[in-house]
Amino acid sequence: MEFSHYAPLWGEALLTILAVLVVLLGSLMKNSGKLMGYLSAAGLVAALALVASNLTIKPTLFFFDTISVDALSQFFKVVFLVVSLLVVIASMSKYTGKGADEYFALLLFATVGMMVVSSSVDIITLFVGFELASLSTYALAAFDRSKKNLEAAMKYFIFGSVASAFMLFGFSLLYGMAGSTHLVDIAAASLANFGPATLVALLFVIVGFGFKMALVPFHMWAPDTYEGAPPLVSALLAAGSKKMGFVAAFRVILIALVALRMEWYMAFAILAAVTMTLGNLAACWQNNVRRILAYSSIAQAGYIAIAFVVVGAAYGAAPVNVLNMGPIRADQLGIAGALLLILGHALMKTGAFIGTALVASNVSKESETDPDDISNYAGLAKRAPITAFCMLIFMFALAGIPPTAGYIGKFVLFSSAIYSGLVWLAVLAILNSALSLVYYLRIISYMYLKEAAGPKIKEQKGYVVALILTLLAVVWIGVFPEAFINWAMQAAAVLLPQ
Amino acid sequence: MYADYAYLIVALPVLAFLLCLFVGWHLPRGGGFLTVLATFAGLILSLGIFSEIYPDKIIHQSMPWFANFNVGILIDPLALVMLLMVTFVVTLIHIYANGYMNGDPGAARYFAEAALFTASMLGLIFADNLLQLFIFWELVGLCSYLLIGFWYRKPSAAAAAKKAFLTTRVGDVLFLAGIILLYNNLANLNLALKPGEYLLQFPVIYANLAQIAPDQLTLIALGLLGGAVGKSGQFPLHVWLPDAMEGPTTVSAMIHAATMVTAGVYLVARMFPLFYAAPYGLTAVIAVGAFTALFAATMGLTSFDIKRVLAFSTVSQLGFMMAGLGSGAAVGTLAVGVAIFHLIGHSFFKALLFLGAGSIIHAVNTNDLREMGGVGKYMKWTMYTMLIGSLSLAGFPYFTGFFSKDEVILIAYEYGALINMLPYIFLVLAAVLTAIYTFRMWFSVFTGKERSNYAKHESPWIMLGPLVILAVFAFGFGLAAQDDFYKYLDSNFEHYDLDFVELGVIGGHALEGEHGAPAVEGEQGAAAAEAGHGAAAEGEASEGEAGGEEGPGEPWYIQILPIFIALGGILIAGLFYWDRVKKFDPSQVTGDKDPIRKLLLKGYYQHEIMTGWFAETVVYGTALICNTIDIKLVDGWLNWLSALVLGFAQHVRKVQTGIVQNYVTALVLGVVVLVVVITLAKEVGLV
Amino acid sequence: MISNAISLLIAIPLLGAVLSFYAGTKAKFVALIASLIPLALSLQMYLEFDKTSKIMQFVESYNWVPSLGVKYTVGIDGIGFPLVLLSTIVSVLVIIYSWGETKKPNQYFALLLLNEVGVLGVFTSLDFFLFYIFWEIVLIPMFFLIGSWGGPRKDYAAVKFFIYTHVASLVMLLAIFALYFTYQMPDGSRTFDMLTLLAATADKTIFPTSMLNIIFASLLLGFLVKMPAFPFHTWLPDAHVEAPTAGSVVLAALLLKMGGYGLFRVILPMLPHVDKAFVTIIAIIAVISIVYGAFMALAQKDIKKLVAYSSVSHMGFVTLGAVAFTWMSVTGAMFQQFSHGIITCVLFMSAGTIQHVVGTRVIADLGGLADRMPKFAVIMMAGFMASLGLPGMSGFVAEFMVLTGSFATLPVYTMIVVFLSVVTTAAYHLWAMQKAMFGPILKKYMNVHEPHAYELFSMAMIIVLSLIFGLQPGLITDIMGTAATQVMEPVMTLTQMGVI
Amino acid sequence: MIPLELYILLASTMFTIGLYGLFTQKNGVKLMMCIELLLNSANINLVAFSAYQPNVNGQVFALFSIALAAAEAGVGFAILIALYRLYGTIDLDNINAMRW
Repeated sequence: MEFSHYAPLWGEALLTILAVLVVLLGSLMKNSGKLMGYLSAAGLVAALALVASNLTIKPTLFFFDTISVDALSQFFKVVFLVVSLLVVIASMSKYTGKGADEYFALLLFATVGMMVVSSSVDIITLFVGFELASLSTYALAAFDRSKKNLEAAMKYFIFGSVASAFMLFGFSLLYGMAGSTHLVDIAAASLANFGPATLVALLFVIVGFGFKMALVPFHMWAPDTYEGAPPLVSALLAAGSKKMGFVAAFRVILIALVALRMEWYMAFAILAAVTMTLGNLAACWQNNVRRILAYSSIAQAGYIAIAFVVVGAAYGAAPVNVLNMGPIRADQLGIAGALLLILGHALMKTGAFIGTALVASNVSKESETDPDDISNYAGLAKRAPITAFCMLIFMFALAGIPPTAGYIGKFVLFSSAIYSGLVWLAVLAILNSALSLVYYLRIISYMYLKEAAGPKIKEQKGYVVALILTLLAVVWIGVFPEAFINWAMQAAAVLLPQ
Repeated sequence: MYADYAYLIVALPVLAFLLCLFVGWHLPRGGGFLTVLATFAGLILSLGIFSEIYPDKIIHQSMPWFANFNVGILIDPLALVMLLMVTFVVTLIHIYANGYMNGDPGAARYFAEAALFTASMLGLIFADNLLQLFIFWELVGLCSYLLIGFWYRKPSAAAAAKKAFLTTRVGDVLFLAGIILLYNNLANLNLALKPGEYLLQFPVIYANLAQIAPDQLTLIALGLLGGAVGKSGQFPLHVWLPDAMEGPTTVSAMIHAATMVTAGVYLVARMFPLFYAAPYGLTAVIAVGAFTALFAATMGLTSFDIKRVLAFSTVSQLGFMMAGLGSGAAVGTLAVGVAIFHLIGHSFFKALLFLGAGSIIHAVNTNDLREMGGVGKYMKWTMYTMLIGSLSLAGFPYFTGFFSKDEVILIAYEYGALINMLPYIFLVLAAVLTAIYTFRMWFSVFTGKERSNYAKHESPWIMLGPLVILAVFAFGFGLAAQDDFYKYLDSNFEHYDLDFVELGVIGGHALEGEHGAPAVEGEQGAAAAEAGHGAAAEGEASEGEAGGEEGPGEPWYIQILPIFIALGGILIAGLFYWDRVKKFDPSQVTGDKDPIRKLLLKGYYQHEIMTGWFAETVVYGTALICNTIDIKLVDGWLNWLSALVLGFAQHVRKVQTGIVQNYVTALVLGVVVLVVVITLAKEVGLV
Repeated sequence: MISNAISLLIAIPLLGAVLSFYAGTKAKFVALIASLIPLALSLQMYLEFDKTSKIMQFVESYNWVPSLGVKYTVGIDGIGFPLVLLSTIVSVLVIIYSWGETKKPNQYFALLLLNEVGVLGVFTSLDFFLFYIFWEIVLIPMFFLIGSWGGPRKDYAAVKFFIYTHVASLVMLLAIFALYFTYQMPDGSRTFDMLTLLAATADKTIFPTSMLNIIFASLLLGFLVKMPAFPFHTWLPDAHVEAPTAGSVVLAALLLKMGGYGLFRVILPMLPHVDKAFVTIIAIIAVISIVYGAFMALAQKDIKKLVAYSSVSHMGFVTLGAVAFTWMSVTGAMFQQFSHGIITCVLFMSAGTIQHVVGTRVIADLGGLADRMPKFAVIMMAGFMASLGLPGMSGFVAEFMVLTGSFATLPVYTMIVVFLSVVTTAAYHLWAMQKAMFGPILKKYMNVHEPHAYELFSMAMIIVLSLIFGLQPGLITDIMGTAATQVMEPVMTLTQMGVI
Repeated sequence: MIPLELYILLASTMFTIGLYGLFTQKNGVKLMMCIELLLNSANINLVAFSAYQPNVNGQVFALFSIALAAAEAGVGFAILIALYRLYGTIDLDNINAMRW
């Protein structure tokens, strides 16, 4: 009984054990890379199954009410697990030899960390999970030990630890104010006695999460790291740990700091606007595809951040009959939109980065130039048709061309923005997504309209499988969004007082 | 029973067109015989119809087309005589063409286009509604374009074709505007149309003219007149007609003398009630006509290209016809009869002259009068047939032209007597010049000694035959047909439900003229005058004062004046150009320095004005300006915007210095900024 | 009566696209079949189509995303059906015309078919969500057609085309949002159903004029850019000049029609309820497009650019006729859509043929080609004549109806058009003809030969069509006439029609 | 006992010093030290607060964060060492291959 009581957490448990196991086995047997890959893949699938088994579970608390398993956490866990799974599948054709065990172990640890964050309702657990994920990804970012890797890792590390220091300081203030580390208590306290310290706390917390979400100006590390880290790790960072930032922010800011609604409403209005604009602008001139993708994901973070503004604007507003789902609340809709976009963006970005990984892994051999340089993508359609096609779809999806996951997410999110009176933000966002076409089309026209820059590329199995899975997911969500919308709505409900 | 097959009159030439176009290449002489047969069948049919409906029936068939328009056949006296004339003349010309175009590689194309032209001209004539008329009108224009540009390898030909199309197009625009106006005016009346009736049908138009506001009527009339001016080469849209001589001579004969150019006149005649009802409608017509008659004649004097001389003469004669119609303001429907009579007579002798010219050019291989001379020695038949044509054109007594043209002058006098003398004076002068330039041409071609050595032979019979036949008509038609013709055409508008008195009141004709004679009275007067002229015709022998007493319309000297005009003109021409009696040399009378001569030689600088200034400077200049605007402004602001954004982006990305400490600084700065903004916002009470 | 005719209509080319993509060199046969079936289908539909009824026909409606009120609803009436017919016809002819394509033929034909899918979807979908999806999908194949088969500045042209039109459609999307969020069905739910929303715009209590004006303007922008109308036309010449012939043909014949379709389907029902100033504005835009387009064409050196601007001018008639809002003008405008769709094909095909037979499109460098390719010259001449509105061809009927109808409500504008555009139009057509085709044949072109039979064939077919519809416009104007009367009336929703 | 304000003051000072160091220092190791300062200032906060609170969550939290800080330092130094191997320096101003 006691054991089955923790059933909702078996997923994390499984992965933790698996991670440790992987390290041990790796140290015991040599060149077990393949096996490790399969092991972790299997583990992730199993965890996914476990999580999926109770997707829309009633919120249940564990470990002295520090861990809560609810629709929201499950949603994010699915996202994280899917991303990691895709990355692992792709990695199986890259990390086969020595050191693979560490790679997969770190990856699994990172995943566990994210999962913990996604379901922690206590700042301690949240911080621990956060750091677990961060630390393992610091290591991963440097994994190939190339110059670029290390520079990327270094920047990521310094910036990251500063950010987490800020976060920690913020947490300490929160604790001092509330005398408790439970989010609900903090919420109550902040409602009761609210002083300048809380504002500082809020901003410091925002810094901490903003660093993960890569919101301007806390984004500085992102372009360099995404460009420099091993491509598959970039995928994990952009698609996984970034989203971890969002879930943490949702929990802490929307639940614990609801008292400062007006403040973070202001803050995120600015952050969102600046982030999406600056991200898109900076992306226009990049020549490194991964850097382009990095900036694009910064811009996407800007879009997603609109959700906070929506909630701030429409918090607790009377439910109204927007959309076709009976009476619902704009703030709930906003979060749901954000979740959809998070899901979609996670998939699209993973796919895109896996694509770059494939290209880089082949190009780097013959050309000593930057393997991710856009010139290497010339004529990719001929050299690697499958990759090129998937990239094409991902690009259009990122640009929000229907019918893709990107379109649906933006649609719901912007709808909520318009509906809660933030028309200016919606318009800005739409103009931005028009601007974003500049660089997406640039990549596309390199892949499809330019002459081939080299011989045919051998598309390894792992990459291809991962790509195609992602592609199917992206299109599926775009064409049959119904179920996902409802799911997102349920997940969103968790964050809001019923 | 012929009436049921009326549509074949158009259908057969169309068939011929298709056959020539697709299989003509394999047929002897490009399948010219097909075209001839088709047209000839048309002639037979028209004769049959004539026998059926003469003197007092009309044919009207109609079927719905699209929206609220219809296609239909309306054969009333006006249409019928035109049908007969066109089928007859064009048949002859096609026969002639079989000889003339023999051996030309493009013969098939020629006959295809000729057949299409025939079809559209006939369709234009018996259209029962204005839209259909306009459609065939445009097709006629197309054929003219194709035929003028027949020798498309010649740049001049291609250019002339384009010029013709565009110039007439200007007229067509006005025509179209007129139609649109008319349609909308009729539509606003909310007429209760019986089934089978459509707004643009002529009977419907006639019947409802009286209900349309006069000023609208005038606008419509001017629009239609514009079309007529374009098609009939009236001033100022006549510029294309002389250039149109780039086409084969048969084309010139068929299109630019006998038939197509008369379409404008036909249009005005067809819409005569409207012009009559429209205040100043007929005034405009007669003004244009009279002026053009004189204006073109002056240019005919100086041209050295035989075909151009004839072309200018055509323009001038069309002016006569217009003036005749315009005189309707004074003489009512009689004007239609007179004008159409001149039209038909003219088509005979002008076709004759052109074909003659063609046969000369065929032999001599030049258009230039200065290189001819003495041709008569070798081309007897051509010479005499053309003599008949010239006499007729000059209005020598008892020739067709004498009756037709002078009748026009007489009713112009009627008009003058009632309203304004100016047109009459213009026409008289024009008539003198006509006689002069005609015989200038005739003398300098046939008499004297060769001024260059050219092939000396007569043309084949297939070409001479038509000449002879036409010559017969050019001589006899007037004498034979005149009186019945007037009666028949006078009856034309009796078939429709319209009342000229009422229209005259709208048109204000009742008020014009010193003795306030209403239009009807003008009509009687004209009839009387016409009778009087009949007297004058034989009064030729028994001096004209007899006519003077009989015709209350005009005094005897007016009636006999035309005779002296003709004789005098011929005499003057002889004095200058007939070597036997040659007394003066034109170059002595007016040296090349003479500005007037220069002006005439240059054709009043129309080319410079129309093409050089208007088309190339104004229109093309506007286009270029638009182009600049488009590039610099309409597209420019876009490029400017994108440049701006991307330029800004260039600066934005420089923020990323790559040095981690700066990143941290940025982070902290961000926090500071947020603090400041939020606190400020709270101060201002924004949140 | 075929069931799910429209879905088939859309699905078959889609399938064909996929197949021909994998068919390699056999692609053209696949494509031809995949485009012939829809043609046959649409002809069958033409026979079954009830020309007199004002209700939507062949309607299919399925729930798609209930939570957003999105339905898969397709159906056609007199507004959409002629364009469906046009699309199927043109697609077949284009595929025949590009029979000799050798560069990546499989992708080429696949993209052409995708285009067909897109436009068919736009012309048939009755749900704004669906409509917008198809509206966007169309951009993609065209982008690739321009981008990878295009001329020297293809990248610039492709990107410009994509972004320019995409921005416009985003503005349109915002307007659609506004409609969607403002209107609630009686049961409180939201819907994307076009007809319902349009019918609702008549209700002042739901859509106050001030708000409706903004929505209207945004929608209008979306459509005018697509048309394209002055001053939003500058993407068109670039796109056309760089696009491959087939691309230009599809672009001019089908894509531009999407804008016009929008006018009839969306703009006109709202027109009576918005600020009257809009009528003037649109009329002015229309007139400028017509006249300005004609003058621009006159100024062009490149024959293809000339044709492109002629499209701007001709599409102006659609705008004019639509905004004049009389029965005849609207019918004429619809017919102008159809007729221009047909005629412009032959113009662009001629330009393309000259391009790859002679090697240049610069009018000044051409001359006397008729001497070497008489057949082609005849067809091209016929096409140009049709385009300059020669009676007997479809163009004349359309423009005559537009002008005659428009005069009743917009006399001044109509007359400006008549006086400034008719002659100019004739002028640039004839000028181009004369320069390119007539005069003495230039030395360098002595060895020029007639184009391929399939090119001549597809052009000739178009001439024939233009003649058929010019001589017997009733074939299609009957349908349009019904649609026009219906446009004059308040919108009927599908339920009011009783079709669902 | 010492009033809470002083602890907070101390913590804030440490935090600020750390930040200042981050802005000014080039050397990687020094940066690490500054980061440690930041973290520890937060720890001081936590402990101080918890002393004024009925519960000891704060001290627990502090312990956790110290542990994590250690781990972090480990990772960080690993990275720096690797950097030094490749670049021959840990002067971070020169390590900006990726920028703009």
